[in-house]
Amino acid sequence: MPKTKIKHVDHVVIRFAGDSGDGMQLTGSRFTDSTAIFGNDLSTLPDYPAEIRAPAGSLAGVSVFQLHFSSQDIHTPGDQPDVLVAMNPAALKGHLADLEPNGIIIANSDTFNKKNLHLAGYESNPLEDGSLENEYEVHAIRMTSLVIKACKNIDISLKDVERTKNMFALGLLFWMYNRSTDTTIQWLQKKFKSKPAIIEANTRALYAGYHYGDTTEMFTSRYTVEKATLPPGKYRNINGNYAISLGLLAAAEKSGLPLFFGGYPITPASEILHYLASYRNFGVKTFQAEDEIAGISAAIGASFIGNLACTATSGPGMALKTEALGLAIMAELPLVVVNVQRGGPSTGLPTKTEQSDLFQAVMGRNADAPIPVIAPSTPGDCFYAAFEASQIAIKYMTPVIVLSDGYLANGSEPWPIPKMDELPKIDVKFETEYNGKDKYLPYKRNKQTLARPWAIPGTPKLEHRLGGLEKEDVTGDVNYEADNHHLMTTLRAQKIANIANNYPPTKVFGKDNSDLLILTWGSTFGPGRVAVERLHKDKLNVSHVHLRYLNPLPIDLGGILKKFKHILIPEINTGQLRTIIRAQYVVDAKGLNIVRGRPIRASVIVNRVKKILGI
Amino acid sequence: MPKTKIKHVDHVVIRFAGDSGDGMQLTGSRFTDSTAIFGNDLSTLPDYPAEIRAPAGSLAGVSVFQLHFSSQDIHTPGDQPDVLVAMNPAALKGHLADLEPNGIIIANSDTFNKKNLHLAGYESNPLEDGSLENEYEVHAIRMTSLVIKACKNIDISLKDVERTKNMFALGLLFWMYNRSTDTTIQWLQKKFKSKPAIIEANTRALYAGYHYGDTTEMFTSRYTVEKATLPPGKYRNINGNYAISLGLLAAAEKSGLPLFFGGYPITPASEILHYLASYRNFGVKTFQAEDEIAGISAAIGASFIGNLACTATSGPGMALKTEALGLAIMAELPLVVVNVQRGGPSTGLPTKTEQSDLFQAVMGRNADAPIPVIAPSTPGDCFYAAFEASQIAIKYMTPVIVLSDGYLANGSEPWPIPKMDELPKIDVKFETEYNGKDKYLPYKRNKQTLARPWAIPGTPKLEHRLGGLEKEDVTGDVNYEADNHHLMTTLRAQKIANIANNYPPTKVFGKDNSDLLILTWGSTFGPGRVAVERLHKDKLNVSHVHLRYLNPLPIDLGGILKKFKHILIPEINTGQLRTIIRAQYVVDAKGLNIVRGRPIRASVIVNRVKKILGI
Amino acid sequence: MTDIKKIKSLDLSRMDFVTNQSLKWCPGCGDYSILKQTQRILPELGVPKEKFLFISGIGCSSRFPYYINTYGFHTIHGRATAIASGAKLANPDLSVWVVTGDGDALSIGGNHTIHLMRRNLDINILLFNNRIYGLTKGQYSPTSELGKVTKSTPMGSLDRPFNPTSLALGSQATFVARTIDRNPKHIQSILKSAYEHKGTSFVEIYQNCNIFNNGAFKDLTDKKILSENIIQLEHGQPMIFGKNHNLGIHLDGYTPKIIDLNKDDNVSIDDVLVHNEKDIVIASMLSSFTYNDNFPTPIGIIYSVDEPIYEDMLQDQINTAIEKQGKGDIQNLLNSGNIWEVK
Amino acid sequence: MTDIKKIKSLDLSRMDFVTNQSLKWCPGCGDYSILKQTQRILPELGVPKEKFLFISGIGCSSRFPYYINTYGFHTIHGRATAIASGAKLANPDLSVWVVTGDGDALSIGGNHTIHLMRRNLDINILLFNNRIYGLTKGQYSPTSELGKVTKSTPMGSLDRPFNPTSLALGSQATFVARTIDRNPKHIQSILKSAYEHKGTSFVEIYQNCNIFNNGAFKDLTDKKILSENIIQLEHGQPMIFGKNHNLGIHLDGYTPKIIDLNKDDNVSIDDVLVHNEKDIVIASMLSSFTYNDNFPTPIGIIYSVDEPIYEDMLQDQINTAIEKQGKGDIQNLLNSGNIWEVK
Ligand SMILES: Cc1ncc(C[n+]2csc(CCOP(=O)(O)OP(=O)(O)O)c2C)c(N)n1
Ligand SMILES: Cc1ncc(C[n+]2csc(CCOP(=O)(O)OP(=O)(O)O)c2C)c(N)n1
Ligand code: SF4
Ligand code: SF4
Ligand SMILES: [Mg+2]
Ligand SMILES: [Mg+2]
Repeated sequence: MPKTKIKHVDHVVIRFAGDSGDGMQLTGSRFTDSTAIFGNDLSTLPDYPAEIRAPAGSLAGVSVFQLHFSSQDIHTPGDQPDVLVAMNPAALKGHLADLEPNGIIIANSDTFNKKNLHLAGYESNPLEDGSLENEYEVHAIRMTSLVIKACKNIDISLKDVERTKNMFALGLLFWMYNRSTDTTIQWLQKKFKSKPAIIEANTRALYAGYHYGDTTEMFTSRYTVEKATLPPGKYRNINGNYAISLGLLAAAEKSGLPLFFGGYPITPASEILHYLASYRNFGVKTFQAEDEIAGISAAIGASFIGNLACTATSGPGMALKTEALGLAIMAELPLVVVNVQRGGPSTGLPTKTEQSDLFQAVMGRNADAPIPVIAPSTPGDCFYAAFEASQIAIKYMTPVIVLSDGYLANGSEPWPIPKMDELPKIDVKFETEYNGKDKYLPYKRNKQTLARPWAIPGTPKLEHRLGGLEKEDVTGDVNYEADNHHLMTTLRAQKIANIANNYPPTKVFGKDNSDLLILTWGSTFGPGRVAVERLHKDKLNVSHVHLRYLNPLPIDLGGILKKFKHILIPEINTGQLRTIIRAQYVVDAKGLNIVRGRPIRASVIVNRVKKILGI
Repeated sequence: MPKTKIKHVDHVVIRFAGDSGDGMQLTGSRFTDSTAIFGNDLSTLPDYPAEIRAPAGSLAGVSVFQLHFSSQDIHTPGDQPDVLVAMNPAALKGHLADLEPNGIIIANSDTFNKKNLHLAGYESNPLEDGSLENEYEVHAIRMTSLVIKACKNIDISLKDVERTKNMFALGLLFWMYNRSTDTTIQWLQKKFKSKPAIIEANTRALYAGYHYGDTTEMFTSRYTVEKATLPPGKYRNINGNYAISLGLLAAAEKSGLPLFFGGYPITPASEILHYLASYRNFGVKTFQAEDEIAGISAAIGASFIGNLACTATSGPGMALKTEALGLAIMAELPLVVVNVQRGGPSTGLPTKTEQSDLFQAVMGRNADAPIPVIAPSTPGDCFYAAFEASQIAIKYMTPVIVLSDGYLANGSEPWPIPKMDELPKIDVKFETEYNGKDKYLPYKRNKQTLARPWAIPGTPKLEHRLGGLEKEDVTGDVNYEADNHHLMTTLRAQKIANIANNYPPTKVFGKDNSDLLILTWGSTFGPGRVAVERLHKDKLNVSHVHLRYLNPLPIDLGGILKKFKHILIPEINTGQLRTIIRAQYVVDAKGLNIVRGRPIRASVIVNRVKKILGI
Repeated sequence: MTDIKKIKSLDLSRMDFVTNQSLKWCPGCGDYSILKQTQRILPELGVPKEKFLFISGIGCSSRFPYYINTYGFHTIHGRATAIASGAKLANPDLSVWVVTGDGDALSIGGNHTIHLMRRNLDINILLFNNRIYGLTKGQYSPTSELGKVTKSTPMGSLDRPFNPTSLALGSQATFVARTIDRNPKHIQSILKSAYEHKGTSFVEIYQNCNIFNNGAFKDLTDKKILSENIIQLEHGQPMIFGKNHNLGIHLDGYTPKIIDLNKDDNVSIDDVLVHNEKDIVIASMLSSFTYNDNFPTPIGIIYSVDEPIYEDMLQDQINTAIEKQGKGDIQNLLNSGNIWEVK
Repeated sequence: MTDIKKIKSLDLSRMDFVTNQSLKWCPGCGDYSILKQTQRILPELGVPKEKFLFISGIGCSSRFPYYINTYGFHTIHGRATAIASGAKLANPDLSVWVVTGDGDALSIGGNHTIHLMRRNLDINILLFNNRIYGLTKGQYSPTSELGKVTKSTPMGSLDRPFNPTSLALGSQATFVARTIDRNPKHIQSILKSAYEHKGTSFVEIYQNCNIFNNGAFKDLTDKKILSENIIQLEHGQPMIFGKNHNLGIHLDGYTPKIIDLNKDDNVSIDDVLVHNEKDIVIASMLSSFTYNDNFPTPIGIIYSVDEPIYEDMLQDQINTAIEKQGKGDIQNLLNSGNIWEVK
């Protein structure tokens, strides 16, 4: 046995980077699974090109998976990687700058040939020209050659053999971080059930990587990251899009309503359609429409009929749904609308994350057209956001927007599996009798919630007509009168405002009054929380409030904000929550606005806070 | 001659109300024309049902035209009418409540029959049951019978004869207000050129009305309203939709660009399409598209090609254009987008006015997608708003939104005819040569404005590609890099922010610092100004600022707002400008939000101000 | 699946389908007649009143649901077919009818219309074609004739019109028919056939807008000339028209010709083409007569074939999935995948 | 109007149309071949390079403009045809090409596509039909076969597909053709014909997506069997196909049949239907072969007729208006109407 030291570390950030065809997403997911099952807390961030298969070797074609795992409770996929796995020169070129000083580089040196170096824009080979030497720990490994050697005599094509090089890298990392190869072997056996030769090749490559670590003397250290002390219970690893799908399914179950999904594929929301489409045995009806307008329209039709209706899209699709959302507001029909935000404007950066559709969600419609808006904070929280959106939609007879984003959608974290019998029941009462003297009054409201009743087609005696023209209070007849319109405008606004009455109290992390409050929403929860934790370590008097409810805002928020000298709002946009907060509370909140298609780094927040506090 | 007194009054508000088929819009327009030519200042407000021909005699079928004329400078169509012309019971029923105490009612008593009374919801005939007597000056006149008598022996159908009763009413009012019948006679002769019998009938009816006033002893008073002292020059009466069309034509002339309009009919914006379509001899190309999306898309196509491209719509159509607006932002192409706001949400109150699309205009898009927004203040100002929008669009290579509304679109006022040679030239410089070393760089910006260059297809050597994916700074190539995206997002925002550098200083009406500032935008200019004028008469220390530029806001506005104790923002919405102002300046502006499908009344503003000031 | 079609007499009458809303169409509008015929046939279909659902977009015609006492939804411009699709999928047991105009269905809503037809949900589309935009006061529509002078086209429109029945055939529609507002009996029979047809039924109804496009169909409604201008199709019957039932459609090779049984030599009823509503070539040819002055305008069922129904197949998938995988259990699903336990 | 079609040789070559952007389609994608053929024929059209304008929507296929060194615009999903319409109207002198996919043109963009065809602007639509959504990673498209198993339809799709050429015919298209990525010569000839046609040219190009729908057209591209499965249309020529040019389309009444000239008795070349690209009935019939296993898939020009061109008529209106009313003078217009003067 070589004399490798075992180092104990709290947390590690690994970034896998390679060509689109190199299987980096898969490698990352496998490492994630083993790490999750091992018992670390973790957080992941996949990042891939907009092209299906960008040209091999090009910078644009690099696909990335970042994984942060820890013995502590963590909240982000990490700012800067400790380890960069670079499967080709482009991967190294594009990601070296992010690596921690003295970080580890593991590169497949077989790919560092003239053509690839040129494509990546290298004049000379960085693995050989000494440019990396003093700053990083570099391991140049001929992975391709090694897997070819390992897979000798297996009856598959050379191409298929070469493909297993990602398993080599994975095996090596398993060795480095003391992880078991078992779940990966199981996974390979299931995935390639009908292709034993492929299983064999991948398994050999995996072991080859593992043993490479063990047997070469290249590595002076191995690392252990202890189990995290997560609350007890059953866990699985989950990404946001899947969590949303499950949240909707759970809401359907708890309300007793059939689930209807109408939508149109768009990155990064398409998987919600894919997931739900696979649950026909739950009675789920998915409808891939001709466009986003038809998707939401079909959902509105299904809502009228008494389904739990939903749609999911991203910014440009959301724009198209705007007019129909107005109809759902006027007809006062429940509807869950998921927007998985991506970089914009226009087609923008379709595979990158951003938080720039908040204005659109809260204010982006013609006329006074209020809609509740909820944003999940982590991939697993997407489940609860979707569930809660369904609750509100049904209780208040209103469309509800769930604002997820590309990071939440594709990122993942260990997720304590919810127990269905601990989730609240969602009460649905379809009208079956007249609610007026000898007639049905579709706009006679519930006194408390101001919700109108829901009588669904097929119910004898309650035949009635809905529509987009202004409704008469109580009767729902068409009405053009001035006072009625003012009243209905007010009622629609009041109904949505009422929702805040049911919020749980807003929690302040840190002191209730301090020098500075970091206010976050959506996926910036993680960086915000990490930043405050780090600042607390520095004994700074800083607190954190995370907003789940973007519209209406929590009733207690105004009181909370007043107690802080500074308010800093980090967002992946040019200042949208900041605008909303300033307007509502007339407080001089400041923004930290970094629009780079990625989560904001906790370190950037820390620095900004220190600057504000003059430290 | 009967012993009628001549009374001199400052201003009069007349409301013409009748069935949709009664020709009230026409009657109102004729009175307006004569009044304008006479030399009064005036302001009009038409209001008609959403149905083409609502059932005769019904409340829903009443069509209204209100006219305010004065010897003074006026700004609104008036709060409450002095005179109500009610051509049937429904017209009386629906509008009596608005009439000034002791106001004059002129009713066509022939229509007050059982059926019509019933349709209007009257139990007994108000003209006969004494219910009006003490409160109003009532003139019940058998107009229908009188025109039948007057038109004896003319060879037209009885129906056609009966139709002339509006001319009778018009004639009577001409008599009451000492107006000449000449322009109306001329108009009849032109309009019915090929139908001499119709001219004859209408003329006789008009005179019959005039002489009725003269000869019956019913009327104890006639009124004169002296000419207003308007600035010298040539005038015409103009409504907002026409003014916008002319403004666009003027901008095309001044820029030397061909005018292209792509749009889809929608109330109350359709007339802009109609007007522009009639100017083929100006080379105007209008394209009635299959929907609003195609309308703006075609305009974007034409903009790329170097036209002055525009589209016009109302709220629901604006919603549909949202995605394409994002493309225009990313491609940085000039485009004028007119939104003639109407009551909402959804189909709402399609023929009524509202100011509730401000959020949509300023913030209603996915992603960080800033667009300049301009709102005209009066019907005539629509010309200048459209012109200025074109200037900005071209200078900054950006879409620009013009926020008009139903009142501005259909309301009218005397308009000093602009002199083309006094309007500024709009500089357009299409690129024809490389702006980079040996190549064309479509995103190499003007240092001052940050506008990118405009090279149009057909120009040799400058072939290039635009698109909706994020652009690389300078080259315009597709670029997914993090820093580039942050930079481009910032540049797009900065470019729009720069526009404010060229605004004229914001004017304060009244003192620069006072107890209360009324801040208005769009068509609420009139009521706001009138309210302040009235408050000044009461010696109250109140000022008025009107905002023409809603995005970006004027640079000097923050300084101005600070000097007032209270800020009151009256809007026909639930508080949209208020939100924007509070967010921008962290001032506790209050709202006066009356959403009744009509202009806010000056008197309501006056009352609210007094309440705030504790008076 | 749905059993609505089997229920017999329910003691409903026309008056059961009249609402308390006052009708707001212009006096003389063709919409009145279509409303009335619809209210007449609904009681005869054996469907309980509460199972009818009328969905419309925006336009004069789209006010229809307010006037018919069933469940109804007056939605937004162009989207009625999409909203109806969701409603029908959510509850296939409803009898779903879309009422739409030439602008609503073919201009802004064109895409949803053609997609509904290819999907073949069991929905009946009634397209009120007045060849104009009524509600917005008279702009030309996608069915207006080329050169149409309207407010938005003072020098005449420049677009060649759609032929709605051809568009329907090109969109894989399974039922394509045409009728006219002024022919109450014909409307009734076509609406009933549309109802009977399983799958999307596309019915174009020529409708006079007497305010903005009066007389658009006068050649087809004027008693004196209509028999020369209309050919009423019957499946399996020779294509005969004319005042004296003397004119027939004859195929010369693949080229249609009109023959006069009374005048032309050597022609007999056997030379007249027999209508076959199952044949796409015949249907295409008949549809192409529409704007052709040399041929009569066909009314009746142009095309009708049976094809799989979207909502039936969806239900089949659900049934199969349940059969194969068992009825979904959400807790089991949550607990699946790679699970670990923290103790 | 436009004189671009008259200019002769301009000394352009394929390389003039290659951009410096690296191509980002998957290796093996059918898009490469179509790009190359397009770059080949453009220099031969006699149009100066700067007068070409390529407009696309969103999809793999829609990346096309980045790779062709003309003016180009990669727009938003489904709207290329609408944006192209505005561009062409604004400058009829440009040669405008739309590149689009089956999702872009027929799903979200269906309405703009059919409206462009009825309007007949002189624009060439190249629809890359791979019967799948490529860019969003493999959902079924409106041209996918019924029952297609994809990510969004794990139990199979439920929509009957559009037949793009039938939809085009139903939309009053004036030029409808089809070609295949694997047949370079044929693409070139069809693209040239599309260019020559005045009016909207609709060209469906079967394109293999080797990642998400590999082999969708293998029956039509596999050298061993393609001659039995494809019929290549030529105007005025009998419809012959088959390995030995032995099979022909014959009309039995109005019903198409396949006859074998080598085997069937009593049949000769005279019994074979002659293609007439001007006949809508023939075109409809040929188009209906598309998803029909009993008939070969037609490629070539299915339909081509001359109809008035939108932008020409628009220009005529402008000319006429100027002739009649004089060139518009804005100051005069401002001064018109009821004017009065305040002194
Ligand atoms: C999004 C949107 N765009 C435009 C309109 C305006 N609009 C209402 S109805 C209509 C056309 C109506 O024509 P058609 O469908 O033929 O119905 P008709 O009135 O002739 O029955 C239009 C353009 C609208 N309501 N919504
Ligand atoms: C408004 C909007 N909705 C959805 C998308 C996502 N999207 C991009 S391309 C595409 C479909 C592409 O299919 P197709 O047009 O057939 O092109 P292909 O990639 O197959 O060439 C979709 C759904 C989008 N970009 N914009
Ligand atoms: S405008 Fe025409 S279509 Fe509309 S209600 Fe009147 S007559 Fe009927
Ligand atoms: S996904 Fe398919 S269509 Fe797209 S580039 Fe790859 S092979 Fe071509
Ligand atoms: Mg119509
Ligand atoms: Mg495709």
